[in-house]
Amino acid sequence: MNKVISAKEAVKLIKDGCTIMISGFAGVKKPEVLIDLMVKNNIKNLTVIANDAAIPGKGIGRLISHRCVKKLIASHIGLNPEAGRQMNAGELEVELIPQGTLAERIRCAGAGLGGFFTPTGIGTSVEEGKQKFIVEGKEYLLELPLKADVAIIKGSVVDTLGNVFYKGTTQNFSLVMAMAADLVIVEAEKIVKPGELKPEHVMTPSVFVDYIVGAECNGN
Amino acid sequence: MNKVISAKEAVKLIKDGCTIMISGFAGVKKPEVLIDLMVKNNIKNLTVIANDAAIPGKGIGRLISHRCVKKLIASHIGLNPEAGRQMNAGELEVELIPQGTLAERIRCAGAGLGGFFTPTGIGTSVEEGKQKFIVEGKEYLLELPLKADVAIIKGSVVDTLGNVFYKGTTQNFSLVMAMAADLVIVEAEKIVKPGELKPEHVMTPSVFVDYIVGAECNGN
Amino acid sequence: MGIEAKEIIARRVARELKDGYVVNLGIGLPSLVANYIPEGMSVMLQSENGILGMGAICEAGEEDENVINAGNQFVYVQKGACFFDSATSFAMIRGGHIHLTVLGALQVDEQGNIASHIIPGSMAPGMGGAMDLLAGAKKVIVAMLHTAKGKPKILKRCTLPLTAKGKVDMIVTEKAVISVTPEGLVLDEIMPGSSLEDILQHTEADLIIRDELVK
Amino acid sequence: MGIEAKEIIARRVARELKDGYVVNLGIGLPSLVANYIPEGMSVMLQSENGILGMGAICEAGEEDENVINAGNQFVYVQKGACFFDSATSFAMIRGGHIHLTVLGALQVDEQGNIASHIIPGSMAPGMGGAMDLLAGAKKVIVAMLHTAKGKPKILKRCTLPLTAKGKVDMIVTEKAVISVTPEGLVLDEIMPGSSLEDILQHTEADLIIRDELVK
Repeated sequence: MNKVISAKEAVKLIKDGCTIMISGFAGVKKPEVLIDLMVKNNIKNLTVIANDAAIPGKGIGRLISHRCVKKLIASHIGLNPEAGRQMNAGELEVELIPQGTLAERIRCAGAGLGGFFTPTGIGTSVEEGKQKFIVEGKEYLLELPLKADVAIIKGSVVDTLGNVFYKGTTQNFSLVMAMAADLVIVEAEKIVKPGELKPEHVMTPSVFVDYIVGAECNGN
Repeated sequence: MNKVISAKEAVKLIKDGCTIMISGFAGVKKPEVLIDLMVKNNIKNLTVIANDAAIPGKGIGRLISHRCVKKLIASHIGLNPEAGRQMNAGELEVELIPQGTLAERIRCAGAGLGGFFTPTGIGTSVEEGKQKFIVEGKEYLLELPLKADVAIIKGSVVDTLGNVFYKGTTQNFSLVMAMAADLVIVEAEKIVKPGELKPEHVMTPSVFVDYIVGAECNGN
Repeated sequence: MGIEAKEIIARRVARELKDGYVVNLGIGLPSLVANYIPEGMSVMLQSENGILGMGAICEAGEEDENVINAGNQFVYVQKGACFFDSATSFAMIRGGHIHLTVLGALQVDEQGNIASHIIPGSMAPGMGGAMDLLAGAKKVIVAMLHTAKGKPKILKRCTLPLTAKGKVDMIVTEKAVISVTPEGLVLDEIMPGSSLEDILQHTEADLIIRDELVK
Repeated sequence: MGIEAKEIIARRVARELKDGYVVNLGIGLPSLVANYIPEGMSVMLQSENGILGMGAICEAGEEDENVINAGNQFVYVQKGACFFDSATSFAMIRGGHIHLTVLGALQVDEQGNIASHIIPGSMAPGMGGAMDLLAGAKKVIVAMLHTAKGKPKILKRCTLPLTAKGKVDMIVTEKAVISVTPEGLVLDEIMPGSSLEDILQHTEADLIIRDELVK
């Protein structure tokens, strides 16, 4: 079971108009090789689910600048003025979701749950269109699962079965996104053989990963 | 911030009649030093939340044999005939919950959520007394958070700040229980200085842990 | 004879495995399926206490006291295995990431209902992870003896409390291989040593019999 | 002057820290509080992108490209730090495991309401983690300049869309320290360089003034 394929093969699996989750947080490492090829292939009409709009010229920021994105579902776009400009000009639809709710909605989909009650957003516009429930005297909003066709994720060390280890803060949304997408592609900084990652050090179990591309295979 | 105390001091914090979560799965390592002292101190009327009733003479099994437990909330008691006997004799109240629902209800409490929708138990007696919801045509049960006064957890390597690393399958319910209890005591096989555990290898962040006891400090 | 029957069942279930499958095997008979994974096929076993890539039961003296399976046996792990906590394990199970689960049963019925966790008044060990596995696994195979003390276990309608409603896809016994379909139970195969008559005699449920099985 | 005011605010907020606290500091002014943690006090900084035990901003040339804070700055981590994923991070935040969060604001009002994430028509960067921090942290301090372009930011009622309802416990500005109580806003301290008159002039909200502040 070797899940390693070329970045070119992998990017062909990402279709125009699909809903795609992209791991990463602000300017931290993202699957840049895959994003690079998506831009080159001129992929269109994506619905992107990500923590934020990144920074211009990096990660999701490039997809936005290249007009690959029709809709962005994120918690924050403040570090990317181009995203704000497109949003204000009506060129990019943006749905803003509290960060914890975003992470939990994605996990919810990946974990086979149908929804959850969160206190986040009570008394704010986040309430709009949502059911409220009271549990033990406290108000909660019902939030629903959020899934995707594809997830692309950046891994620091990945074995050929798909087990992933993340360095530092590069983990962020990776586990929940890998759980919640039909097709999951990990872009690996380093690919190793099964057994080289200790079973206790694996952060995303291989079952959640479909394909692996090497970060250095750019253009292969 | 050194959270290490003696097992004797720690066990004094566990009061008669409290609700206590105990990590572990069947016969795998449990916080035996703490359980030993609880038995010696003749703690009574506990409500124990755990995956299972363990095996006779080990972990929770000892608490049950010594009549420390009034009520057990668990997914399985099949490996402990004494638990079954006490249940059938009306001496021990047992509430059985599907294992995934048990883990998720505990996480739910620890994560500040008010409940979640699960498909587990639909069409069975688990439905009784619960609200049903339909999301995208699929039926779910509303399950509510489950918290405790105390959690006692077994850790393989623990730093003095309370970061925990678990070997093998000893992790099981530890993270969610550490999140969901007011007071969390970790029994460490090995205690190390801060910095000896790599930040990427920590499985239960120190914020969830209040006190640490050394497994070899038995009787200190 | 009992043991032989269980081996026959486990061998037949193993033929349902496919390359790349992630599989959770229940305690008892289902766990025997691990012994018959076809050579060269990549199948990963998941154990709900937190292992993906579980190996065989340990030889005496080789136990790692930190590594057990959900049945409280010391096990090896394969190269490329990983460990995780219970919440993640059941996210995996309930979230549809397990291709196949093989479970035992007390009763199965025409609607794919299964009763496996309680006999009121005599046995109530708890459902453990079974209800989550039944709710979440992509495919459910029940592996069990065809009868219990001579009485049919494949019924028109389960009489014991259900462990899941309509979740069974396939039943493998020492006598028969049966599919659960919207039309009812379909007899797909007669196991060696059994016969159509034998099966019909020991099955309470109505069976739709494939043409090729009726000569 | 602006910078000086911010430092004064950060210093005053730092006096609210306690040994053993786990604290999340918002981007901008609140992040300056990290510079004034009292010597010898054990305070752990949480960053919602997945760090507990965050250290200072990196010196040029010392950056680890894998380690940023929630404001996209390269940071050190302390001994005994740990990393985790976003779901765990917000379980920590929403679950009441953070003792204190310090956040900036556009407006705060008499009921402890806060508006900090949107000015309709001109600025909508998104709420990021602020709504979860407000919902879950045990204590919320708003650290901000007392006015914006001379206009009061502490109002009878927020006019901008709320980021949370009734969640603010304390407000620290360069002019005043104010507690939010069920009776309304209580002026606890007049900051050096300000006066009761100055505060009342620049505050729209009604203030309950502690006896000791009225000579």
